[in-house]
Amino acid sequence: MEFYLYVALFAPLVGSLFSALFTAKKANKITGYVASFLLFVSFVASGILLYDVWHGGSVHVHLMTWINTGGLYIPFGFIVDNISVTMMMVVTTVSMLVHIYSIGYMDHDEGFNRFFSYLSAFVFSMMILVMSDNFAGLFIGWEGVGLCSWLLIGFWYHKESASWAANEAFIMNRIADVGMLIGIFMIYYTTGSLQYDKVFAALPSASPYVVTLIGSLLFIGAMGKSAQFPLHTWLADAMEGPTPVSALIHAATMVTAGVFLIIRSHALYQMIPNVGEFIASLGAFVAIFAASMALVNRDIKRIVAYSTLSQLGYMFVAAGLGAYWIALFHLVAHAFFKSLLFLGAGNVMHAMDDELDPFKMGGLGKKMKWTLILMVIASMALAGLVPFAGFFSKDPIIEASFVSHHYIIYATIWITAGLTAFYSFRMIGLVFFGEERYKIFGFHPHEAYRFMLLAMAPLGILSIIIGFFRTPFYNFITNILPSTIYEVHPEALAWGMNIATQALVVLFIWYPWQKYAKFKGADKVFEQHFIYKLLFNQYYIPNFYNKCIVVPYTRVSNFFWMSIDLKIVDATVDLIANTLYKTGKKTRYVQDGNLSSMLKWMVFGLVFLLLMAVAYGLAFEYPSKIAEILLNLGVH
Amino acid sequence: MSIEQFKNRNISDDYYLVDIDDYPTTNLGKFTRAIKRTFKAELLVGLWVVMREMLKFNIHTVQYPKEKLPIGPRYRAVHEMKRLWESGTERCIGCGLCEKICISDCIRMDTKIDEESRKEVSEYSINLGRCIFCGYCAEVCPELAITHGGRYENASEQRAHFIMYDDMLTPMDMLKAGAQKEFEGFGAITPHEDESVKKTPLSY
Amino acid sequence: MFEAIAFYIFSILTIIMFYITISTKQPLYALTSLGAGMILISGFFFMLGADFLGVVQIIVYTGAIMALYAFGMMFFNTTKEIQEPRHDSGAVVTLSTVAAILVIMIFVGPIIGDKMVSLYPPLQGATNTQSIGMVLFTKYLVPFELAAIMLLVAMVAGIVLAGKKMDRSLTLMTEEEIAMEQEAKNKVLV
Amino acid sequence: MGIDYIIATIIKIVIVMLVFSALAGFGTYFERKILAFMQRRLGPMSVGPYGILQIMADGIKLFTKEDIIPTSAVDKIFKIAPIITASTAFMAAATIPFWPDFTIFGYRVQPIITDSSVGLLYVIGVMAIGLFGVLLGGMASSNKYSLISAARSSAVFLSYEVITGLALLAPIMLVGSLSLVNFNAYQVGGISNWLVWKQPMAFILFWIAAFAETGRTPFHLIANDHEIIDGFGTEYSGMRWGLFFIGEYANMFFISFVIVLVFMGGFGDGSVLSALAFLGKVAFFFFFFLWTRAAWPDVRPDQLMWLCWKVLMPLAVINIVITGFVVMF
Amino acid sequence: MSIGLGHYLILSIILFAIGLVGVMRRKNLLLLFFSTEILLNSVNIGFVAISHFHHDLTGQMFALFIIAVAASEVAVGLGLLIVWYKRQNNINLDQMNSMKG
Repeated sequence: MEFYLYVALFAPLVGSLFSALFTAKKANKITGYVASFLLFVSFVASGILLYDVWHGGSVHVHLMTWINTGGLYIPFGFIVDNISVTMMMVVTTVSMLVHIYSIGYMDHDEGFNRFFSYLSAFVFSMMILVMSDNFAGLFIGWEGVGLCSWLLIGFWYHKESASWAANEAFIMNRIADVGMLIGIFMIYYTTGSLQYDKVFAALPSASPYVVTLIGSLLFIGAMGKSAQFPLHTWLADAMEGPTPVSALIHAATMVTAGVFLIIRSHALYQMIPNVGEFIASLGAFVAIFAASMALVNRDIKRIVAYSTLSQLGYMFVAAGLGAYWIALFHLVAHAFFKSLLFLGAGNVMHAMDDELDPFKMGGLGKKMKWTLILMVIASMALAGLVPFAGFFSKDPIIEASFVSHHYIIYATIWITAGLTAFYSFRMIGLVFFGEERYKIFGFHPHEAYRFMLLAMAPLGILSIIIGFFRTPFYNFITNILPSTIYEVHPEALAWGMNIATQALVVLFIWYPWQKYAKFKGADKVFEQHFIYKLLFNQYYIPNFYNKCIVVPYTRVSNFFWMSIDLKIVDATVDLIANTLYKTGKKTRYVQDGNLSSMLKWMVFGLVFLLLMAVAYGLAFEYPSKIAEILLNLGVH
Repeated sequence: MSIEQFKNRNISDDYYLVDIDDYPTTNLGKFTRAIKRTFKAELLVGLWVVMREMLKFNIHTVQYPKEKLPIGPRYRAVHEMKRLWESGTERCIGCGLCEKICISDCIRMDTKIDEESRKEVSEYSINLGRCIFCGYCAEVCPELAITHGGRYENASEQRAHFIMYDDMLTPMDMLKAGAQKEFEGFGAITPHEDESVKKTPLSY
Repeated sequence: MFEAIAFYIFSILTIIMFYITISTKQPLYALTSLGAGMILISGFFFMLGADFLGVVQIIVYTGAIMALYAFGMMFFNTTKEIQEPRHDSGAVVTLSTVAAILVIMIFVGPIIGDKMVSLYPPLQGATNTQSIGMVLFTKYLVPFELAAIMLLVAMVAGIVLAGKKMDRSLTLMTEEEIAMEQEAKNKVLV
Repeated sequence: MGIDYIIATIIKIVIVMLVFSALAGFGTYFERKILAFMQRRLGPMSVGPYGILQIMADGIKLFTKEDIIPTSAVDKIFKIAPIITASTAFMAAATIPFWPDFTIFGYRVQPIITDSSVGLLYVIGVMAIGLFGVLLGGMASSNKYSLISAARSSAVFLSYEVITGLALLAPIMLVGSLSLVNFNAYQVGGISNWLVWKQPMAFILFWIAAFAETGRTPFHLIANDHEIIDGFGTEYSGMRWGLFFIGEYANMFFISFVIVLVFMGGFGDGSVLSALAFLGKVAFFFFFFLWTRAAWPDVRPDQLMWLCWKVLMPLAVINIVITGFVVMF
Repeated sequence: MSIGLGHYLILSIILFAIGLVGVMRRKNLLLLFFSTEILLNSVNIGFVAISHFHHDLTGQMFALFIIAVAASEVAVGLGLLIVWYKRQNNINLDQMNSMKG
């Protein structure tokens, strides 16, 4: 099994390095094929590992020692257990399909080879993140995916907005990573190890305050990576990257790393239910907050991005309430239908020459039948309609919040479920139905390549059927995770709640259908409304950040630069340099630049050194005699 | 007669064109050429040709001092100074045209008036070390006094020997024996030339 | 007896040759006398039973190194006598002699003190070449490989240094000269 | 190391010097004759029967000719250079066995001056020093043609020394010794034991390199008459020029001996017949030097370098690698 | 009269001193290189003599590596010398003072 582990881990790295060889060359389809094939290899290996773990196996390997100093011992260790194999399957499946899709999507791009190099490198980092058996390895993967995310968001670096967005994402993540790093340091300080098993075995004996602090710090890291409030702004801006990147990184895999971290450290968070409640509250807030922003947005990718934020909020609700397996299940299901949604959006963008405003589209359904079908499937899964994945994964979260008596959270996320349906079908309606507004703007939409659709098809199928695997998944995953079942009693109430939710969802599907599928023109009155403006400007949070953080920080930096750095630090350094310089000026006549005289000096030095060598040799040989002579000379 | 024949005058049945390949430009072309040449063993062909000639021993050397090749009648080598048939006096009248025309400046002559108050050549020399045997002197000579002979073995131990007038002058005994060679044709010596020369008054 | 004769003849000749090398004004004399000295030194090696080293001395020093020097000298005006200001000083000679004696002292020290252990004695019944091969390819394999790499690097360096464009230096050229050169290059490209 | 050994060695040295000096003279005669026959000529015929005394005539001429030294030449080096060429050529003969061991007047005579353990390497090394004669002669002449010739010679000799060494490495690996006597012993026992069958590539490479090392016709660019007059010999006259000539011909003879000893079985088991066959083989290789001069054109210096570094050296290295594998397994 | 280690070492001293004098007195770079070759050779004699008289091959090994070092030195040094000559048209040591303080 070790072999399959290494194959699953290193196949993407090989693909990345192979593509990296051709980055300076012209776009070459072969890099895409090779990278995709290696991802397929990784996928197969993960599948074999899944089969093994399903039958009760578990792989824990120790590749080599990384750091071994004093009491610190960090190996490159990898573990494949129920959690990580689930993540591996998600990562390899989605990334394989996205790779295949990208061959078509990035077809005409100059940086084709570079793209695949980055993408495969990302998958490698993600695999390290999920497979590591210690916090240090997790942090490597964490930073690795951050780096790849930066590279990929700024993939079209000549666009200023793209490089700005990349930097924003990077810096936001670094802010959170500081928290996470301090958390890791504290773990080491408290327990003396970074291995998961040892840490979780040692933590119960630690002081509860420290554990709370560690949990909070780690959650700060998770907040950054999963773009929770207030560090959420980067995710919407990250949509500057190519769409497959958004599908893979900013919907399916990387942003769920925060959730993964919470689930991975569930033993820690079980000890601190207060922090869990905070996480759940924040998750619920982010869910409705992001969903509300998605309601009015005029950019299909941003709509999907906000929806991702909202769904991540759901996951945090589940994780915070202790329903880790539900969080993980929603993570899996969400990965499939959200990446499908993004890829569909990618098809639309392709068809519309990178136009993103849904108000300029309309009626695309006639031209893009298959995209329409897949998008509708994904949207239904997202909205949580009955047979689709979302129903089986999202409704348990709502139920769990009800059962654990957090009624405010319950109400919030119940309403959010309705909003989810609203914005999804608002987008579907605007893009695929109604008048063919794109003709005014002179676009000529066309369906995407057949194999791009074929790459999306498995995601569509998974979005439909994954929900039915909830029970086996429950049996599988609760080997490790706490096996709490959240069921509403009595049964009639449960049925009633389900029907109410479904009714809400159907209502909020019907309303935008009515309003936007026959969309004629913008509703001026509606758009002048205060709430619309508030939502459209993302609650003015970017502006707020700009005014309250960026500007004062710049001022403080300026002050430090002008007064402290220049006047104190530099002056000191200059003083030292000037002293040396003046000394050198006086003594430099020794070095007259004449090689011949230098050679003489060299020989002189050689003679001196040889004399010293002989003298020391004699001194070591006859120490007593020397001492005697010195004694006679009166030296003691 | 068409113009084509003149244009194609290089090509006759005796000529054949060598099939020369273009010089290869690509590395592969150079490589294949090298391989072809190696396996066609072109080097060995050359070796075989010379070896064959050695074994045939078909020697064409003429061992010159011992054997000599016959010389064509129109061969023009070292100058000869002719005499008149009847009296045996030198034909040269000292007109100086040969000295004038000589392009390599190798003829030098000096004249004086003799006791018969006739012009007489007192000194005449041709520096054969300089002479390029262009033949202008013979062509310009009005008396056919200087001509080119067939003697080509002109080696000597000293350069002074290359200007000896007496060697070129037809010896009297040869003249007596009638061995002085005359060239026939336009402007050739007529009978009784001797008399007409003697009768010609030279002092004006 | 013969060995003593050979030794003295060879030593005197070697010293004379090397003295000519360091004192002559004519580079060609220096080259020739140095080459002759090298060959004479190979004679010492033969006398000391280091046959292989003797041949290597001939092939490498005389065959390759001196030939390279000669090749390099063709770039310079060889037959011209070189002018060197001579401020002759006893200090130079004293310093050299002291240095030489010290170096040899450090060599000889362990020998006199009988502290030298024979690590790799020559193999019994093997020729010098065989013994050297045995030691070279077992105990000294890594230094041998390193020497090989060093030679390769030196060769590449030599080729690059003596290459075509190494005599122009962008740091010594003025901005205008660089610009002019750039322009000329562009013209060629167009 | 008795006095008799010293005397025997001195006698051997004298004999080798005399024989090969004479042979160098005869070499010129043979060359003229053979070239003449190949070109349907007769060659020297006048001096003596069939021109055999031409050697004497040439010798007398060279010895009596005025020894001119140009004023701008570096005179000492100019005078030494031909001596270097001639003497190194004869020095190279020190480790070559010219004949199997035989007994004369009750003495067992080894017709080799010294059987060194580094014999082959010594021959190659000392022949390489022969370059210095050409080099110094060319540089000291203060003549541009001579200088070009010196530059060419150092380039060619340095390059082809590499080929010679690499080509001989494979046979040395098989034999396991550098002594030419051991080479001969390795090949005793008939034609099938000759190294040329085991090392055909090394044989061809060494043969080609031998042409370059002696500066003979396909690679005659060191003194290419139609380009650079007589190269290093342009300013020389008289016996100094003659010494260059003797050196060249002695080198040809010795390298023919080496080829035969290394690749073509040498003198085999030491019987008189095989010893005569040995001389016959040597004669053939010497003849081949003359033969190519009649048949082949000269190559350009750049072609020569191309051949050396891009064709022969890779082949030699491949040959060594293959031989190494064969010896190892 | 037999020749011992002392003889060879004295020879080595003399040659080393000659080489050092050359290094210090020579102004022509090419001849400076020659002097360094003398230094290397004198040390080689010492190594081989010690190796011979003490029955240890290490000395010969060192001599061998010194020869290798000398060969590399020539390749690089001569390359530099040629570049310098091309640029400055002389190889005089006294004119190489662009690095003076």
